[in-house]
Order: sequence, then C-alpha cells, then structure tokens
Amino acid sequence: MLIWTITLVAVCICIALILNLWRLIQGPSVSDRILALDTMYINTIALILLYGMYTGSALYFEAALLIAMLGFVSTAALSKYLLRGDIIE
Amino acid sequence: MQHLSILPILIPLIFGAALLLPPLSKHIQRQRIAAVIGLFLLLVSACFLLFQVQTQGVHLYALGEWQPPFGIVLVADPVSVLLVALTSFLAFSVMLYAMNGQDKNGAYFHPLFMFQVMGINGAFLTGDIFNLFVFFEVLLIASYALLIHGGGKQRTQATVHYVILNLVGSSLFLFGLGIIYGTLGTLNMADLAVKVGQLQAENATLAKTGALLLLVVFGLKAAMLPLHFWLPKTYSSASAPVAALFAIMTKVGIYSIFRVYTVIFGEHAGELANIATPWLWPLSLLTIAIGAIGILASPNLKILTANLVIVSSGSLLACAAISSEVATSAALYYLVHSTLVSAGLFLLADIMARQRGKAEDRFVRSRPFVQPKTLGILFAVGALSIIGMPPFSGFIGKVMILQATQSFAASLWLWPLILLGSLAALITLSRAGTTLFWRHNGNLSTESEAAKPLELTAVVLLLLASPILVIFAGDVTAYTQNAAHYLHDFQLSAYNLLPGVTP
Amino acid sequence: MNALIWLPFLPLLGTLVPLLFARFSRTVCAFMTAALPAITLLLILFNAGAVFNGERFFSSIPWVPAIGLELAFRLDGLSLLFSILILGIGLLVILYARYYLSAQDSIGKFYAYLILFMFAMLGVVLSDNLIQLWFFWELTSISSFLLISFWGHKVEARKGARMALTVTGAGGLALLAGLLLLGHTVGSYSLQTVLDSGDLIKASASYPIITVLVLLGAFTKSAQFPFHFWLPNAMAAPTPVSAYLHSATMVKAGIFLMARFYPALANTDLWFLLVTLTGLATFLTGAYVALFQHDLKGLLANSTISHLGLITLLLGMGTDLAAVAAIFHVINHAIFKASLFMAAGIIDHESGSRDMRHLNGLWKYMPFTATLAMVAASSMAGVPLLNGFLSKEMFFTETLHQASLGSLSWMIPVLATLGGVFSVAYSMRFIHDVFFNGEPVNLPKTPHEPPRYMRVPVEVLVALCLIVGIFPSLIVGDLLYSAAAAVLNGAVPDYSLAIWHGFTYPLLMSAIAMLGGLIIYTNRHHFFKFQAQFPMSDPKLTFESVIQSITLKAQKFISLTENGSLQRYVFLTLLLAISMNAIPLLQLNATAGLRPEIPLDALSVTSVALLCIAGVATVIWHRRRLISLLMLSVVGLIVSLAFAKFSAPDLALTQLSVEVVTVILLILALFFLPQKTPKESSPRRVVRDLGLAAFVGGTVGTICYALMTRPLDTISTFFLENSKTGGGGTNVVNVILVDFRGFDTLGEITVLGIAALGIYKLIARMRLYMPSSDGKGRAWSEDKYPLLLAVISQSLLPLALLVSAYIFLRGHNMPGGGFIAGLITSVAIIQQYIAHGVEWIKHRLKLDYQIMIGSGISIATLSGLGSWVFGHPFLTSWFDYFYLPVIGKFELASAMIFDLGVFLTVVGATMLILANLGQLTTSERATQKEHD
Amino acid sequence: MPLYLEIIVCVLLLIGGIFLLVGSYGLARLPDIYMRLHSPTKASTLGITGVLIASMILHSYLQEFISIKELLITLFLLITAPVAANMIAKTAIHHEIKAKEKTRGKELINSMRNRDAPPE
Amino acid sequence: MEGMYAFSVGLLTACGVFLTLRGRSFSVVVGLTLLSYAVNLFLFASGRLKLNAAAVLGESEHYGDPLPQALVLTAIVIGFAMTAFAVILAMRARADLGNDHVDGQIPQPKKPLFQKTGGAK
Amino acid sequence: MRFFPMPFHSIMLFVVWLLLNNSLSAGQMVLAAFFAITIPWLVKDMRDEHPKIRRPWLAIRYVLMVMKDIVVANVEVALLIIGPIKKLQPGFVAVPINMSSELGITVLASTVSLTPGTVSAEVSKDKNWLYIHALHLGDEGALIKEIKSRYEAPIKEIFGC
Ligand code: NA
Ligand code: NA
Repeated sequence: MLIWTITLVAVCICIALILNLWRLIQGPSVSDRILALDTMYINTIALILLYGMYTGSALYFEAALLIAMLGFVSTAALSKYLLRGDIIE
Repeated sequence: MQHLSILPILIPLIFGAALLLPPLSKHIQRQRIAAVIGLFLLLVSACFLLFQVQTQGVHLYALGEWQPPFGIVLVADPVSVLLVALTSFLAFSVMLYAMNGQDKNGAYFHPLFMFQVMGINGAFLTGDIFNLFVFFEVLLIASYALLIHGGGKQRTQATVHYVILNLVGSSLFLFGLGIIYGTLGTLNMADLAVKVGQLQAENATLAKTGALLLLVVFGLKAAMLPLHFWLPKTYSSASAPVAALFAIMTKVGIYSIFRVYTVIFGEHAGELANIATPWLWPLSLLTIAIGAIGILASPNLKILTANLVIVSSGSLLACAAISSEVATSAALYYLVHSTLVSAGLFLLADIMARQRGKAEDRFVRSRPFVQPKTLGILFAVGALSIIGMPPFSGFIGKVMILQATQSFAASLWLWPLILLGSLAALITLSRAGTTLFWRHNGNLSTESEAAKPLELTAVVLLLLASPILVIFAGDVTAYTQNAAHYLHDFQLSAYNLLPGVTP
Repeated sequence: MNALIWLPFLPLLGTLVPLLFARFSRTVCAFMTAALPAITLLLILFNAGAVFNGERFFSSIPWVPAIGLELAFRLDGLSLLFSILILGIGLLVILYARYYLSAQDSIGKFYAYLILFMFAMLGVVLSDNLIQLWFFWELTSISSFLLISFWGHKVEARKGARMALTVTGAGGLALLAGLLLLGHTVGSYSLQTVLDSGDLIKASASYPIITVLVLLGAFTKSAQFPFHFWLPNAMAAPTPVSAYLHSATMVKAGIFLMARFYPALANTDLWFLLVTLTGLATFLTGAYVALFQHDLKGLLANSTISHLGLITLLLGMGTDLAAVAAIFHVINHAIFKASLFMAAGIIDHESGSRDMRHLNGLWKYMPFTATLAMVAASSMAGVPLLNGFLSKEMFFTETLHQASLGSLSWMIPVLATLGGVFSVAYSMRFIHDVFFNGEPVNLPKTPHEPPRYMRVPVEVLVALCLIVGIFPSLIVGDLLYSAAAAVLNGAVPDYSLAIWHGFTYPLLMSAIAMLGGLIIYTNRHHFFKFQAQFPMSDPKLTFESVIQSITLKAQKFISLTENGSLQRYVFLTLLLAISMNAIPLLQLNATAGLRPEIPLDALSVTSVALLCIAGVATVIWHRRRLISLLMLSVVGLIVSLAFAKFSAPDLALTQLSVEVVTVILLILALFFLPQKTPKESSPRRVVRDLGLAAFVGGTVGTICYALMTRPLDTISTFFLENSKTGGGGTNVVNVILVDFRGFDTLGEITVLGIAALGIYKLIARMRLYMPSSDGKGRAWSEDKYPLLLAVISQSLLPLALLVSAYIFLRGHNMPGGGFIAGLITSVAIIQQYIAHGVEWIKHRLKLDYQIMIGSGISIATLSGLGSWVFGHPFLTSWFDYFYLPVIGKFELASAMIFDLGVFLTVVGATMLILANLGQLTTSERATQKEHD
Repeated sequence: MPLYLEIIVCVLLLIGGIFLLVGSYGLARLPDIYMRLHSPTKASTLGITGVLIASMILHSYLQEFISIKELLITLFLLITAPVAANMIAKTAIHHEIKAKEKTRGKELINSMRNRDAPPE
Repeated sequence: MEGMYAFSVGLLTACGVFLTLRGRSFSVVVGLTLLSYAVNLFLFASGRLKLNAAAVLGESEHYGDPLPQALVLTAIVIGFAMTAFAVILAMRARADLGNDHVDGQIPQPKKPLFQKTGGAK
Repeated sequence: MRFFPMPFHSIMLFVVWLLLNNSLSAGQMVLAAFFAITIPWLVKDMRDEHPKIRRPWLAIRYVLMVMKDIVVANVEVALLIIGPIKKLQPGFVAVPINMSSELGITVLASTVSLTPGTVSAEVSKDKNWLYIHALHLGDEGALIKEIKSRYEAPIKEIFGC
C-alpha cells in the first residue's frame, strides 16, 4: 500500500512539475516564471523526500533541506534583480 | 630525500598561499623577496631531483601512502624531472625580470605566478590522468589570471578567447576521461597502459574515442592546427613576464601527448597502438606550415615569437607522431631549447618595446635603443637560436628532429617544412633585426629608460642556456636519449611503476 | 698534430682581441688582431711540408654523438690551400682595413666580425664531419651578414646583407638536408668515410636528391646563376669585406664544397649537367653583366660571379685535369680579385666615388695604385705572364677536351671563348675607363695616392700575380698538387704549369678573347645603347618585392584564417574533436552492450522531459537572457535530482549549492551586460551550428549509452573496502576526496582560490556602466532592501550556519563535507548582501577573504605535511577514535583539518568574488549610454 | 510496519500530494500573477508539510528512533515562503503587471508601487 | 533508463555546444554551463548507473562506483571556478571594450570572402 | 548577556542541532551547546536591533493558532483554486497597521501570507500600511478587521510594541 501510495503521489508531483514547467515557459511575466521556479523547488523537495521514503534511506534529507534553503535565496536574488537590477549593492 | 619529488609542487603551493597571508601579503618588496627565495628553493630542489633520478632511477611518490593504481602517485622519471627543472629555471629567471616593476601592475602577481608554476610542475609530475586534469586546470586558471595582469583592452580581448577555448577544452578533457574510466576502470597512467593492452574489441573502440578526445585537448594546449588560433594573440598581448612563462605552457600539452600516446597508447597497446599518429602527423605538419606563414606575416616581435612557438610546437608534435625513441629524444632536446629561447625573446621584445616609444616592437622605423649593443647581442643570440642556426642550440634540435624521421616518405614531408620554416624565420628575423636596430629616426629619447640589470640578467640567463645547450650537447642529448628510452620501454614506464604487477 | 683541433679556435679566441684593444690606437688594434691569425697561419705553414708529402692530419674529439656530430678536423691539401688563402688574404685585409675604415667606424667591432668570419671559414675548410661542416658553413653566412651590414644605417647595406643571408641561408638549409641524407646513406657523418664511399653514394636512390641539395648549398654560396643576384648587392659592405668575402673566402666556400665532395658526388651525368650548365650560365651572365656596370665594385662583383661560374664549370666537367684547373683558378682568382677590390676601395676612399662615369683619368692622380690595379685587372683578363692567364689557358684546354654534351659539346669551348671576350672587355673597361678616358667628372674629392701602408696589401697580391704568373710551379706547384690530390681523393693526373705550351687551340682562344674584348670595349657605346633598351631590373628591388609580396600573401592568409572570430575557433575545435571522436564509432558493432538496463519509471520520464524541455528552452530563449537563466536553473535542479536518484547524494548536494552561486553570478552579469542578445547570426550560421551541435550531442550520447550498457571492473572495490579501515570514514566518496585522492582536492581548492584572485584582478580596474533602467526601460525600484527580506534574512543566518556546521562535520561519514558546507556558508552570507547591501555588511562582518583563501590552502597543505613528521608521504591521513566521559566515543581525523582548509578556501573564494563585485557597484549609479 | 502507521503515512502522503498538485494546478490555471501567488505559498506549503510529516513518521519507524529533522524543512519553508511570495509580488507590482479585470482595488497597485499610503 | 539518460546527456551537450557557438558572452557562458552539466552527467555515468546504491558504508546493500562521483565533485568545483571567472571576465570585457561580443567588436555585415573573378573590370 | 547575545536563537540552534542529528547523546548535546553559543556570537553583529519576545507563552499560543489557520485557510484556498475561477473575486486591500517594529511587521506580513487567502504584497514606506492581495475578497472591512484583531494585536503584545 505504501509503495502504491508513494507511486501515486509521485505521479501527482510529476504532473505538478509539468504544470510548473508549463507556467515557466508560458510566463507571461518574468514574475510568473520566478514563481513557477519557486514552486518547482518545493515540488522537488517533495520528490526527494518521496524517493527517500521509497528507498527507505535517510541519505536524501540534506538535499531536500538544501533545496529549501537555496531555492529561497535564488528566488530572492531573482526578484531583487527585477526590482533593482543590482542584487548586491 | 624521500619527499624530494613532491617539492616542486609543494614549494610553489606553500609560497603561493603564504604570499596571500600577512606578513607578506601587503608589502611588494617582501613579496618579491619571498617569491625569489621560493623559486630559488624550487630550482635547487628540482636540480636535486634531477640528480637523484639520474643516480637512483625513477622515484614513485604515493600520496597518502595509497599505492598505485589506487592512490595518486607522482612519477619523478627522467622526462618529468627534466621538464620540472626546465620550468623551475624558467620561472626563476622570469621572476627576476618581473620583479623590476611589472609585478606591480595588478594584484596578486606573485601568488598567481607561484600557483602557475605549481600547476605546471604538477602536470609534469603526476602519474594519474585525472590528477593531470586537475593540474591542467590549476595552470589554466592561473594563466587566465596572469594573462589579464596589467589590464588593457587587448589583454581582456585575448583573455576572453583564451578562456572560452580552454573551457571548451576542459569539457572535452572530462568527456575523454569519462570514456577512459568507463572503459578501463582506472586512472593511474601505468595501470591504464597495462589495461589498454587487455581491452576487448568493442571496449577498445570506445577507449579509442576517449583517447582521441584527449588528443584534441592536449593539441589545444600545444597549439596544434586548427586549435592554435588562440596563441598569437594571447602570447603577444600578455605582459612580458607572463608571456615568457607561457613559453612552457604549450609544452605541457606536448608533454602530455608524449606521455599519454607513448606510455598508454603506445606500441604495446594492441588495437590502440599509436592511435594518435594518423591525426598527429598531418596536423603537426600543417601546424609547422601555418606557423611559418604566420612568421612571415608577423608585424611585431611578440607576434613573431608567438608564431615561432607555433612552429616549434608543430615540430614537437611531428616528433610525437613519429613516435620513436630517436624522435622523442629529439623532441626533449628541442623542447628545452625552444622554451628557454622563446621565453628570452618575449622578455627581450618587451625591453626593446619599452625603449622604442610608440613604435614598440613593431617592425617600423623608430628612435634608437638606449642599449643597442647589449640588446643587439641578445637579439642575435635569440634569433639565431630560434631559427636554428649554429652556433646555438636550435641547430642541434633541428638536426635531431630531421634525423628522427624514419621513412623516406616521412622525410619528404617533414624536412621541407622544417627547413622552410627555418627559412621563413631567417627572412623575417633578419628583416626584423635590421629594422629594429638600424632603421632609426630621431635621436635617443630621454623617455626611454635602460633595462634594469636584473631584467637583463633574466634575459641573459634564458638565452645563455642556448650556447650552453650546444657546448654540453653531448651530455644533454645523452640524457634525452635515456629519457626517451625510458618512455618507450614499456617495462620501465608501466610495469615498474605498478608494484606487484608484472607482464 | 693534435693541435689541429685547436687551430680554428685560435681565431675564435681572436674575436675577443679587437674588442679588448679597440680602445687603443687603430694600429695597435690591427696588429693585435692580426697576431692570432698570423700564428695560425704559421702553424699551418709549418705543417705544409708534410701535407705536400701526401700526409693528411686528422684530429677529433667527441661532441654530440647523438647526432653524429664530433669536433673533427682534417688538414689535407685542399684544406691547406684554403686555409692559406683565408688566413693570408685575411691578414692583408686586416692591414688594409686599418686604413680604409674611417674614425667613426668601430674598428674593434669590424675586426671582431672579420675574425669571426675567418674562424667560420677555417672551420668549413678544416672540417672532417658533415654536421660540423654545416655548423661552420652557416656561421659564415651569419658572420658575413654582420660584415655586409656593417654600415647598418645605410639602407643598401641592410637590404644587401639580408639578401645575402636569405639566399645563402636558404642554400644552407638545403645543404643541411643534403648532408644529413648523405650521412644517413653512408651511415656515418665522418667526412672521410663519406669521401671513401663515393660508389655507394652514387649507387643509392637518394643520390640525385643529395646532389641537388648539396649543389644548392654550393651554388647559392658561390653566387651561381640563378642565385647570383645577391652578390652585387653585397657590395654595400665596406670594401675590405668585399675584398675578403668576395674574392677568397665566402663565395669560394661553395667552390670548396663542390671540390670537397668531388670524390663522393662528382663524375656522374647528373653532376655534369647541373654543374657544367650552371657554371657556364654563370660564367656568361656574370661576364656580360659586368661590362655594363658603372659601379666599380659592381663590375668586380659581376666579374667575380663570372669567374666563380668558370670554376664551377671546370668542376662540373668531370675530368681530373679540369679539377686541377679549377683549383688553380681558385688561387689565382683569389689573388687578383682581392687586389682589385682593394684597389677599388683605395679609389673610392681617395676620390669619394666608385662611379666609372665620374672616375676618369686617375692615372695622373694615383699612378702607383693605377699600375697595381692595371696589373691585377690584366691578370683578370688573362693576359700572359700573369697568373690569370695560366688558369684560363687550362680552362680553355679543358673545354676542348670534353664530350659530355654529345654532339653539342662544341658549344662549350665556343661559349667559353665568348665569356673570355667579355672578361677582357670588362677588364679593359676597368683599366681604361677609370685611369684614362679624360678627366674626372664632379668627384667629391681630389684623388690622390692612399697612405703608404694601405697599398701594401695590394702590392703583395699584385706581386703574387706576377710571380705566380711567371714561376707557377715554384710558388704554387706543391700547393696545387696536394689540393688536387685531395679533391681527386688520390691520383693526380699529369699536368704542366708552364707558361708556354706552343701554339695551341687554347692560345688561339685566348687571342680571340683578347681581340674580341678589345673590339667590344671600343664599341661599347653600341652595346650600352643596346642594353639600355631593356628595362634594367634591379635584383635588389625584385628580391625585396618578392619578399614583400610573400609577406603580404602570408598576412592575407593569416588574416583569413586567424580572423579573430572566436566562433570560428570554437567551431573548428569542436569539429575536429568530434570528428576524431566519432570516426572510431563506425567500427562499433552494436551501441548497446550486455549490461542489463534499469527499467524506466514515470518519475524519470518526467524528469528527462523536464530536463530536455528546459534545456531546449534555454537555447531557444537565449536571446532573452533572464528567461534563459531561469531555464538553466531548472536544468541544474533536475541534474541534481538525477545525481540523487542514481545514488550520489554528495553530488546532488554539491550541484545544488554550486547552482545557486552560479545563478547569482549570472544575475550579476545580467545586470552589467545587455539584457538581450541582438539577433545577428545568419540563418546559415544557425543551421551550421545546429548541425555541429547535433553531431556533438549525438556522438556524446551514443558513447554515453555504449559505456553505460557495458559491464566494467574498476579499482573502486579497493576504495569501498578500505574506506572505513584505511580512511576512517563511511562516506566513501568523501574519503576519496579527502584521503585517497586528497591531492585532487588540494588542486581543486587551489583552482577555486586562484579563480577568486583572478576575479579580484578583473574587478580591480573594471569601469562598469550601470544601467539606470531595466531591459524594457523601466526605472529601478527605489526599495533597495525590502523589509521582509531584510528581517527574515537575519534570522536565517544562524540557522544556515548551523546547517553548514552540520554538513561539515558529518561529511566524512555521511554525504556532506567542507566544500558543501563552505558553499552553504557563502550563500548565507550572500543572502545577507542581497538583503542588506554592502555598506551594512562592511561594518559588521570584518573578514579578510584573501587571508581566508591563503589560510585555507595553507591549512589543507599543512594537514598533508603533518605526515612527514611521522615519515609518511604527503597527505597520509591519520584518524583515531577517542573516548571521553560524558561525550562518549568520537573520532578525530587529519582529514577534518584538510576539510577545514577546503571550507575556508571555498568561503574565502566565493566571498572574495561576490563581495568585491558588490563593492564595485556601490558607487553612484551613473546613467551611461549603451555602447552597443 | 503496523497497518495503522501505514495508513497514517499514506493518508498524509496523499494529502501532501494532492495539495502540491492543487498548488501547481492553481499556478497554471489562475488568470493573473497576483492570484497565482496564492497557490504555492499556501497549497504547496501545506502539501509539502504533509509529505514531510509522512516522511518523518516513516523514517522514525525505519530507524527505530524518533526522527523529526524534517520539521526543519517545514520551519524553513514556513519562514521563507511568505518572503518569497512578497518578493515576487513586489516584482509584479513594480512591473505594473495588470491584475485581472474584475480585481477590486486595482488602483492600489500604483500606491504599492510607490510604497505610499493608499489614496483616500 | 540508460537510453533516456544518454539522450539527456546528448541533448544537453548539443544545447551547450550551440550556445557556446553564439557570439555574445552571456550566451557563451550559459552554453558552457550547460555543457558542464552534460560533462558531469557523462563522467558520472562512466561509473554506470545504479539505483539505491549510495556509496555510504552501511547505508545500502550494494554500492555504486564512488570514484566517478568523487571525480565529478572535483569537476563541479573546478567548473564552478571557471564559470565564475568567465562570467566576471565577460563583464570586464564589456567594461573595457564597450560591448559584449566575444570578439570585442560587433561584426560588420561582411562582404563575400572571395570576390568572383571575371566579368567585373 | 555576553555568552548569549541572542538567547532565543541559542535555544533554537540547540534544538535544531539535536533535530538535525536525531540524537540526544551527550556528545551531540555538547556540540549543540557549543554551536548554540558560538554561532550567535559570530553573527551578533550581523543584526539590527529588534524587540525581544516579551510574552513567550502568548507567542506559542499564537504559533499554534496560526498553524491551525494555515490548515483551514489552505483547504479553503485549495477549494477556491479547483473551483470555478469565474466566481473568484480577487482584490487588493490596504490594511492600516500601527506597529513600528520591523520584526513585528514581518511576522504579521508572513502570517497574513500564510493564512486567510491573502498574500502580503507590499509595506508602505512609512510602515503604516500593509498591502495585501486576496484571492477571494468578500467583505473588505471584515478582512481588515480580522487581520488586525486576530494577528496584529497578539503580535504587538508578544513583542510589546
Ligand atoms: Na670613367
Ligand atoms: Na495568507
């Protein structure tokens, strides 16, 4: 059951990722694209956690943690770029 | 002296790092003194190493005490040690030149110089192909940074091309390494050599694709046609000490070609024996040809020297393509000669350019030199040497290369090119010399300042090597013959480096 | 005679003498300079007797056995003859030059060059080793270049010297090839061995090539047609140089070469054809052209060419007697031509002109010199009782005694006579046009006799002309005989050096020549007029323009290939790489191997789809840079996912953290670079590039697939087995990084450190234009540091540092390590920069990033050096488990110190890059016009 | 693994999966950037929390030791998601991206852009 | 799976190569970054793909080849350093040369290299 | 407070370290304590002055309340997203706030973003207005009132500002 659920959820997330990519490509504004990328980060975290659960391994936790941390920085930097151009001023 | 063979890497590394730290980091004088001391120590250790290898034979240094083929080993053999000694001498001389003021034209000259030397020495000494990649990157990144030393539009422009081409090269290197590891499952060069012979047909084909990729990478460093385009602009726009140090850079590529395609994919490699030759041979000949044309087309001394470097690269590559002991020995001799002389010429071009005002080193009428005699003698030595005229080292190198061709057909291709290349150099350098030294307008300018004694010392050191290489040519060629023998003897260069592995 | 080996080196030593004595008077300098050559000459003469008796001296010491080069000298008849000429005439020239050179000329330098040349010439003629011979041969080219260009400030001197060097240098290169082939054919570079292997050589397949190459060397040096043009232009040299180089030495080197290799190469049809015809052509051309020269030295130069042709012709004929005649003429020509040059020099020196249209009637002004010159010129013309007559007679004789041209053989004596006619004509012109023929016209100086001793060398030589002419056997008999013996490598035919042989054809030919010469000279105006119809082509201009056009063509070619377009260079690089790489793939039978593949799953398919779409989107939108960058981030993210999926957590972590820093850097670049890429690639280029890209991608993919589907044994089992026991960690990847292959990592952090230093250098003098608005022209927001971001970032910093510490400490046993930890720390600090700006941080965070890099690399290195203390190689790791109350068991490892070094370097490098880049932009936002 | 635990994990996972999907669905479906902003900040946050808790339970069970480090990710996301949303909203406002036609208070965008008080 | 993986590597390589061949520094840097992704995946694949086989002792039943992973790690770091340098260099080139073309000047619309001979006087 | 320049953070770091390592062993405790002391000490300069938490219990209660709201709000939002879009009535609202503390405003804005169908879009320069976007704006006044009473008031109390 667990494996089955994991697979199902994985499919959900796959669809989610594809929807994200669609938005990323579609735009129309850059803000939309950044938002899509940010969402993609979150979905990826879920994906990694799922994979960890699937394999029963805790080795992938740090990757998820890192995406959470770094995804934010990346979104912040991109947004700041749109606002100010110069991100480190 | 158990650790002697790693000193040529560690000394510049430690000095390079120390130069970034107080109390050295903020004072140019201290940096200079430290750099010279460091390079002198390096030179001494390199000489000791040379001596040790000659008396006691090849020295294996297993880093972290992990034995080959598992860990990384340094292999101090007659070939690598020769090049390390050459690099150390070159670096020492160039530093003597640089410390007269050109090191001040930008930040971090001394540490970068050290790291550059470390990278070069590492590339020569390492016995591990991935480690070779790492040292390639060390020397490349240092060269990027040194190339922009002094600033200026031209330099930036040249650096852009140089960097991007080399980044592409690095990618290819990794593709190649991936294939090599993916087929042979090991990284130690001796181990690779042993395993290449045992490859099954299909895997051998795959390994071949990797091996040939590496050839492109090394060819790019060695300025093999059509990968040579970066060289003239890069060398001619670099500041003089950097250009002089770069004289050894193409040799790293050449050296790697010799090592990889003699030891790993050499005679004994079964299906993969001498795979480089079908490509190397025509390309090396074309390299000589384009270098010779470039020589004729050179508008100034620096570009001319750069094109001379291309010709020497082509000649060396031709030796690699011939792939015999005699050819390798010739290449080693010629390599030492051409490195030192072209470095000397780069420095000399700089001195001359500084004394000629706006004309710089272009072959046009200009004001006279402040030190015509000294410069004239040095120029004559450098020029004759690089053309390959007696009584300087170029002629022995040239004769050795000509003698190395094995078949009549090979001679028919190589000889005319080498000789015509010399002729092109002769024509251009004689024009250059007469113009630079005798076509004057105006009088001595008060702006031009004489070259400083240390600068001249550096040039003299580099160019003096040429007559010395002739006087002691007997010993030197005996050494290169021995080194070439080592490289071509599979037992010596592969099995002996793998404890517990025998044919 | 073991001293032989040092014999040529006496003059070499002598090159220093004039430099040392240059500060003394000119006379002292001249005498001191002459000393060593004089001693050398004496030493040689001392041994002459033995040589005349048929002895040959050999002496050698090893030098470069690898190339068959030894320091080997020989003294035989031929060497002896040439040595005497070189040294004897050399001494006279030294004396002559003492008076010739003006006070402004550096006599020390001149003598040094002269002696260097003398040394080189001696080396050539005394060599007993092919390569050594070439060594000295080229040395003569170089030293003659120095001599010809002695007055380098004069354009003719520079051009003339360059031309001489180019032509003789080119010949020298051909000679080298020839000699090497010769040595290769014989199996030895010893000259004697080669001379003894004539039959072998002539039988070998490479004989024609060898002969052509060696003759090219000889012909260029001896100014044979069609390479003769350099010689007249070399007349820009000071006259002592001409007297020396172009009478007795340099140009004779070519003759010497032919004589030297006579036993090895001569007496074949090929030799005959090449040498005879070349000689004949040269003989005639030189003689004809000489007549029309107005320059005194030009006349002599062309006459030299002609006489060299004559000698060559003789050497080509293949009869022994002809060879003897050739040698004899070498001697005679050297004597009379040297004296003529010197006389011409005196005339030039004392009258200020060499133009025969100005020089007239000098007999009145310098009768003594005129007499000497007239005697010498008569010898040149072949007037009886003078030495020139003798060898010319022999020459005519030999032209009659050959039949190698078959039914056309009669042409040779006829043409020889014709040449003789012109010789007489130009000799006559030399005499009449200069010393008689009315009054001088517009001479810069009033001519007068030269200083007493300046005339001595001429007197000596002219005396020799007479003495040899009258008592040939007495004076040069032995010399000639032994030289001939050396040339012929054994038996010398009978010949007679008598003045009178009776009324013979040769005498008739001489008479015709005399008469014809007289007629031509008296009717010279017709000839001049005839000649004037032809546009005079100055070989100097032709040569220069040929070189110029070669240079231009080369430049055009180079600018076509090296057109400065990186796109082309990259294209070629990749094209070459992938062609080389792909060709072996044709031999691969099946792409897929036997290794079972992993089954597909939805997740992977989705990921691959995302990756591919994002990758293609990056390309499609590459001109909209920000979007391209976003797509690139997606690619990076999926790549990390792939690493995670295929069991490489460390890689995933690293890729993720690197990715963010890269994106931040690229955002910075976006700000300073144009926001959009203009469309400038032509459709053709796009298609071409797409083709290459597809080719590269396809090949890489194929190889990748082929690799992955084939089983592989690797050395990695060792790492898995020894990671815990030998390296003290369970994360094998990390243990490889810090232990098994720690050296790679040391290099890698050095790369990072260097990159930071380099970037600092790049930034240091950067003048960037900061755009005042974004790509669509919208002004930037005024909200520099958004409130929420600022506040939250502060809270995140300690958390991020803690995570960083966590990742650092676990690295050895679990995924993580110094590098990732360093990047996390860096990103956390960058986040502060983004949120608060540089100014805010500057006062709060006082880290010297440069020191961090330095100490990071130092710590990593020192951790490796620590093992030296215990006698282990660099980077030998150490670890142990300890137990402390309360805390429990824990591990300490040297690898952790190493990793600390990594951490510091990473933080230092990343921050040095970003913080400095940030600092750069704190200055005023200038509104700058876009440059593109 | 006891059934009740498995059921809990599965339910949590399903909740997580559905919310994540809905979040991304909203992102794709909603008509303007301002509305789209809601889905990742909310639905996805909750979704990821579900997955995290499921993972936490599962790993605690597998390692026979309570493993709650996934909470850290939750904490992180809860802290950062609003800021990320805020930053993106700021960019949209700065670029004066039009809100959907019937959005109320559209005129506020200008005040927001200048960070002024709303017009009276 | 291997086929898909190889396809991705090939596609990324192609994308990277195409962008590297563009004329503007930013595109080139992006291209090189893509290329380095491809390179890293390729190098990684040289140790063969394995699921559930992280090379952490005790965490898996069987282990993937750790050596290529270590190599890729080194390659990533070096690639990062190089990319960083290239990015800043691109900025410097823009600053010094006034444009962002890799050749330092905007190429002019070029005339045909070899003018056809004949006809024209 | 020289050893604990940021006591709240120290506690958090201590807990997080143990969380990360999934361990309560003495060794990890020591390390946790070490980092709980050193990290705040390292970063103490990297902070602006912020008000301290005056009412920790209230804070905890507030957090729990928000968590509940998150769940509820998110379900609502999820339903809105999958429901008919045409029925949605989005809108911008300016919420007057009277807090001077940046930290307080940040917490409020974050809470607003996380909870009732609203996203904090902007804070006015004078920090008197919080602009929000609501996915489905029913009664504007009620929303403002709810935010002010349910979230702003407790935050002010917690930080005493
Ligand atoms: Na006259
Ligand atoms: Na909300």
